[in-house]
Amino acid sequence: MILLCLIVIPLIAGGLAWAVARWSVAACRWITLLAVTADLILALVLWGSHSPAGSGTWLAEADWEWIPQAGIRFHLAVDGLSLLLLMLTFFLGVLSVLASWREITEAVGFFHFNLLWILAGIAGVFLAVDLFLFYFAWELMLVPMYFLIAIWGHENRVYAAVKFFIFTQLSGLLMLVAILALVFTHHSATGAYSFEYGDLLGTAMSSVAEMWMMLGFFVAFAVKLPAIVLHTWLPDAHTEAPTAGSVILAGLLLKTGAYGMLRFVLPLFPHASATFAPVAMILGVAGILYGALLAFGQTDLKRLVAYTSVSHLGFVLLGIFVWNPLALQGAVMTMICHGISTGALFILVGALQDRIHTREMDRMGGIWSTAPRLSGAALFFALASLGLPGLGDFVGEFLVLLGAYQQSIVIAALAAIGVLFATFYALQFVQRAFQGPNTFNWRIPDLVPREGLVMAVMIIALLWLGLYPRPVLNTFEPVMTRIEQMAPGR
Amino acid sequence: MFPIREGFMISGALFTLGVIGVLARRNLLFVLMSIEVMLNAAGMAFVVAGARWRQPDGQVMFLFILAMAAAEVSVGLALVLELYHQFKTLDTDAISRMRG
Amino acid sequence: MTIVFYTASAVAIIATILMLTRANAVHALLDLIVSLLAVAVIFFVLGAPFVAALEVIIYAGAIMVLFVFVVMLLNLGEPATRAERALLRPSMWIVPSVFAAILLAEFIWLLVSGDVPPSAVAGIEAKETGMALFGQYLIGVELASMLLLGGLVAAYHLGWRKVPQTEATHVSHP
Amino acid sequence: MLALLWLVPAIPFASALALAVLGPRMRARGVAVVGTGSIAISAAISLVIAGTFLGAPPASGAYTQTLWTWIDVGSFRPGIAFYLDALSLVMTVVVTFVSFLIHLYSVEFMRGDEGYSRFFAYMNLFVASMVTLLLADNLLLLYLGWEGVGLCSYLLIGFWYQDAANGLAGRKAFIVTRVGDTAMAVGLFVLFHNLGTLRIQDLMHAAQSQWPAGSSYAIAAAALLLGGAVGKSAQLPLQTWLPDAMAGPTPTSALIHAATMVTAGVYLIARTNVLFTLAPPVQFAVAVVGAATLLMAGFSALTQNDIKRVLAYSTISQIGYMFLALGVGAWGAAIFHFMTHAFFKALLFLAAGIVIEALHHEHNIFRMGGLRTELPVAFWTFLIGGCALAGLPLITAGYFSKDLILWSVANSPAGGMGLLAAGIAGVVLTSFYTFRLIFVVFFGRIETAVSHRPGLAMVVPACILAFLSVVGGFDKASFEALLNTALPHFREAGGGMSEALTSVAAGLAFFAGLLAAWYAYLRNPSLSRAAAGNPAGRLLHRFWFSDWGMDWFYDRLFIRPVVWAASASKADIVDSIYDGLASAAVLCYRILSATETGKLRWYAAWIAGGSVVTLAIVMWL
Repeated sequence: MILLCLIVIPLIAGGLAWAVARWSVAACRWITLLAVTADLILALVLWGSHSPAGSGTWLAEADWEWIPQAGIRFHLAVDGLSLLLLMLTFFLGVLSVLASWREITEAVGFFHFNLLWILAGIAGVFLAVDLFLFYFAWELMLVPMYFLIAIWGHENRVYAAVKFFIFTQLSGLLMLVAILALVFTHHSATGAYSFEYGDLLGTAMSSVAEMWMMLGFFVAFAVKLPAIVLHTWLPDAHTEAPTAGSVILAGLLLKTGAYGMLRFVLPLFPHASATFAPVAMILGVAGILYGALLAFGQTDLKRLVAYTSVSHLGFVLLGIFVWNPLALQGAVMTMICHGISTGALFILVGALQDRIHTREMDRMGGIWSTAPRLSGAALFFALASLGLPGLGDFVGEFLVLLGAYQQSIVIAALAAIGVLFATFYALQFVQRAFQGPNTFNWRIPDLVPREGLVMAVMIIALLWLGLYPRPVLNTFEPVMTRIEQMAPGR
Repeated sequence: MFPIREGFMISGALFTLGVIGVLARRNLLFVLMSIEVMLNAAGMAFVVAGARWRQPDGQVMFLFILAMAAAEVSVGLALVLELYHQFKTLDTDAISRMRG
Repeated sequence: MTIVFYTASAVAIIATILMLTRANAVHALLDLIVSLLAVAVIFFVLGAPFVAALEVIIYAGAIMVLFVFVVMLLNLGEPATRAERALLRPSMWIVPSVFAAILLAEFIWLLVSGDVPPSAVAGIEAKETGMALFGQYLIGVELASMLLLGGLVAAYHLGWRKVPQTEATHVSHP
Repeated sequence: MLALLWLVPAIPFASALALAVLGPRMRARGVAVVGTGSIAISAAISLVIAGTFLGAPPASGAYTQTLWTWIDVGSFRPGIAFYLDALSLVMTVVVTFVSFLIHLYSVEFMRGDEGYSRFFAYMNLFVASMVTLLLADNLLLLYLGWEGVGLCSYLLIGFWYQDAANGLAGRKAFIVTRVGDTAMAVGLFVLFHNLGTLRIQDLMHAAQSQWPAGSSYAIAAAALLLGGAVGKSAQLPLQTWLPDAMAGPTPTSALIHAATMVTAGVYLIARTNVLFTLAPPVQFAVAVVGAATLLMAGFSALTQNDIKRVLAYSTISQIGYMFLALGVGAWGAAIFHFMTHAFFKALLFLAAGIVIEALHHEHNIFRMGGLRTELPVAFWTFLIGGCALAGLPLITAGYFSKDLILWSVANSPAGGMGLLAAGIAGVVLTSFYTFRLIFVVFFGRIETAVSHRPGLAMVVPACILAFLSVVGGFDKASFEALLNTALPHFREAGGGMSEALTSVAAGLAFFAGLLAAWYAYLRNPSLSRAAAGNPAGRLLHRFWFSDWGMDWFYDRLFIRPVVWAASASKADIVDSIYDGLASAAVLCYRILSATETGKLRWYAAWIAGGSVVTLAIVMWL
């Protein structure tokens, strides 16, 4: 029952917030904040109550009939992996609402409606175990995000929003075709229609069909997790989105791609994934290096942070397809820590943009003297993104590299060089934006207590994940070992 | 015996002449007349087929073609008058306002 | 009987060709009427007297008269024919006749390749066609009537607007 | 008492956090008390622990304290655990003690600077990371400390961020050391993949048992670790960052770029000595790197005119000596030299700080002069430090440690005559540039007037360090005995030069350098200007001044291409694929719309053509 509330609360609150906005904007913001915090508490309760040994495959389930003829069930279930990503969802949700407290002035109600419906969509994606419901949530996630970027974005927001929509929608259709193909092969094998993840797991199919279906799924998730060639929507969408939008985009939407690969691509099509793994690994490493190089070349702050996401999620892609326990857990760890560190960076850049109304690094410089706390936080999160040991990102990246080394030395070495490139863009970001002489003699107010609280929470989270990640690692360890067992030849 | 094969030949020839007329002539009236010829040729083919299998269907079909031709001509000519009044010419190439 | 058939078809083809090459609209119309009458004769030869009659009454009679009526209304006169003759350059016949040649070749090839067995003996009386019309094809007839109604309304509508304007601006063409 | 071990890194870490968060609101005095106090407590604890450790050494000669398991994924279970044995004890005591003195010094040196609390926060964070590095039980925790010190050196070099050059120098230091760290990380992967653990002691036993001497794995792992050490300790290929690191405040240079951080590489090699003994070619490479670096840095130091850059190059060359000692297997000698070097190099930097502060931030030595009478304290401490650095026989600690190294090089099976010659030439060079520095700065005419005298907080640490620079070297034997409990003994190859012979050689080299400097700079100062006059001299001077052109070479080879590639690909090339798709769609639209000519006959012709083609298809099928 608790799972249903996780989705229903944001949906209802969205409607409520929109309705209330006409009378008082503050009430609308508080409703959204309360709704997302309630969800966060629910997720934490779930996390607290689950037995560490992980009895069955699922920690909690909610299952109803939906369309019996087609074997579609409204089946929500959560295991270690999706529980953590849910918590990340609502954690970043709360922070993005707090971050855009003053930023959004016009059509506040509709903004919060969209925000909550995206969170509901993302929660749906992480909870859905029925492929049809998964696809439904997948599409539900897109539309409000499109509105978020198109209405409250910056200069050429419509271009970015349309580009984002086309990319994700098109790849989503590929996935739909793959889902249907899978269901029909299952039907021809067993005679019953079923969209159940459990039933579809073992379907026997010819290797060619398996490869095509796997590619259908893989492309949809590769667009979302920006793999190297399919990533070009990301910088535009991130640059034009409002702060809350880019936090959710970077922090959560990218994770749905990675989650999809872990949940659907590897288990459903083990043999095809195994043969496809070398290509995916090369894509991952190329993504790391290419993303880092481009981030180093950018002058627009948000584009720089966007390309760092391409680089970090190259690690995740690499980790997923290396397919041994170290790399898998490293990939999930990177996902979570990247969500926090990049989310924080976006909040900071948003705050900076509110104060100096530009994102061009050439017009910044010496902001440390006027806003030391903001610059200090930016330095901290830049260090987190370059993988400083003692912070969360390092643990994830090191595990991925360690796992990748066992697969192939060359790829691990290249990825390690990727980490070195990360230093270039992180220090470039800090140097050109915050240090150096205050040429444009900015006099800007430092972080207000609200933003200070947001930053403090994230700093503590990253330090905790960096120095004591065991509780988090133990949560998704059973899931990862199960996925790892599914690899052919294990 | 009825000359079936020749009948078809004739209707084919007439139809082809109609096509030439439509393509060649620039005057709208001549185009309409050529279309009439083509319709008539088609009707004839139906009647010849009817004659071949001794079925009335051919003639019924011819009748329908007649009805259609009548309706078509009435509307066509009304439009021709309207066009002429508008453009003062019947040259189809001159009247090409509907450009893409 | 076959001689009549061949002469009638020859007349039809020649009349049509003449119609095509005419510059003067009225002359072309008259050639067309001749061609239609020739086709009526062919129908008669083919043992379909009812259809032949219809052809003469409706097609040659009604439709062509409408044509003549409209041509008169347009009141083209000598300059129009002169302009028309100017357009009749031989070069414009090439492309259409190429198409037509291919089309004709296809027809002939189809006809020659197909083995058309000899036809039935007697023609088809009007009674038989009438019974078919109101038996099997009843819906067809109703639809035809609606089509004609459509044509009527359209013609009336298009025609109606024009009358007041032409009164005001009608100037006899030179 | 050993259980308090975890406090040594924890206290500075806690005070760093406190200063970072509450610092700006605290008064300067409060910041000084917290900043220096935390290091004092940590130094005191480490001394107490040293006392108990020496008094009643634990059975296995080492004490391990595990706080919690950091990560456990499958067989990979590194813990946050500290390992204390003679080696890490010596280094921790030296590091914490020297840090305490330097913190005391910087209380006064940094007074009035607007980032006062930020400075102490970074310095405390540095000490915490350095101690974590030294006490780390497994290589991953060592890597954490390793990157932490790299970070603090970046933050402190770029401390005065208003001047963009400092920021760039900080960035250069961080990136060059990170190049080394990446190599070290790959080394960690090799070790974990082949030996299944990262705990140093288990690693060493596993390597000993599983890998034969000279096995390719050992060579790969040792070479990669050497890469990391070279990066951090500014040795030959990656030493260009240290001279630029002098952009940071002088206490930072004293602490980080003289005494502690730069010797992290030495500690790493000493700690993983088993790997290096298993890979003789790499060990020899360490020696060669050490020798080459000490010579190169020595020559470059001759030509510098900034007081801190001279000391920076001398640091590089002294660490070259330590690498030389490690290369020939004299682990104890290297650590001994580390200790003495920490004392006298920190002293030299502090004295230089006094001089710079006195001449209101004047760095160029040729604009200083005659400070012998003006700043007697600075002069005497600088002199003692200089003599220790150059190796004044029988009195200064530097002499004993350098003599031990030279003796080990002479008598070790791996040490060739070439290495010994390099060592002795190094001694000559060291004393030459040290006394050049002393004569130019403290003798001759007064160039710039002294603005203000150093306070007590700056003088006391300098004097203590001066005392240690002298006393530090006396009890060599017991120091050797202590280190041998943790490090393997030095295997002497017979027939080498005797102890006395090398010490005489070292003494002679010292005096040769002294005389040369005296002759060139005091006897007739015109000589140095003449040398710089003729073209060959000027070319050589420029070549050495720019650190043998390494900076220029790296800039061309690495920095330019990467920057060019980044700016060239600023507009995403991959994006042009999708733009291409979009423009193709527009092109198709434009072509199709052209077909709508509006001419009736054009359409009729297409219809006729279409029907002909369909008929043909029907016929053909």
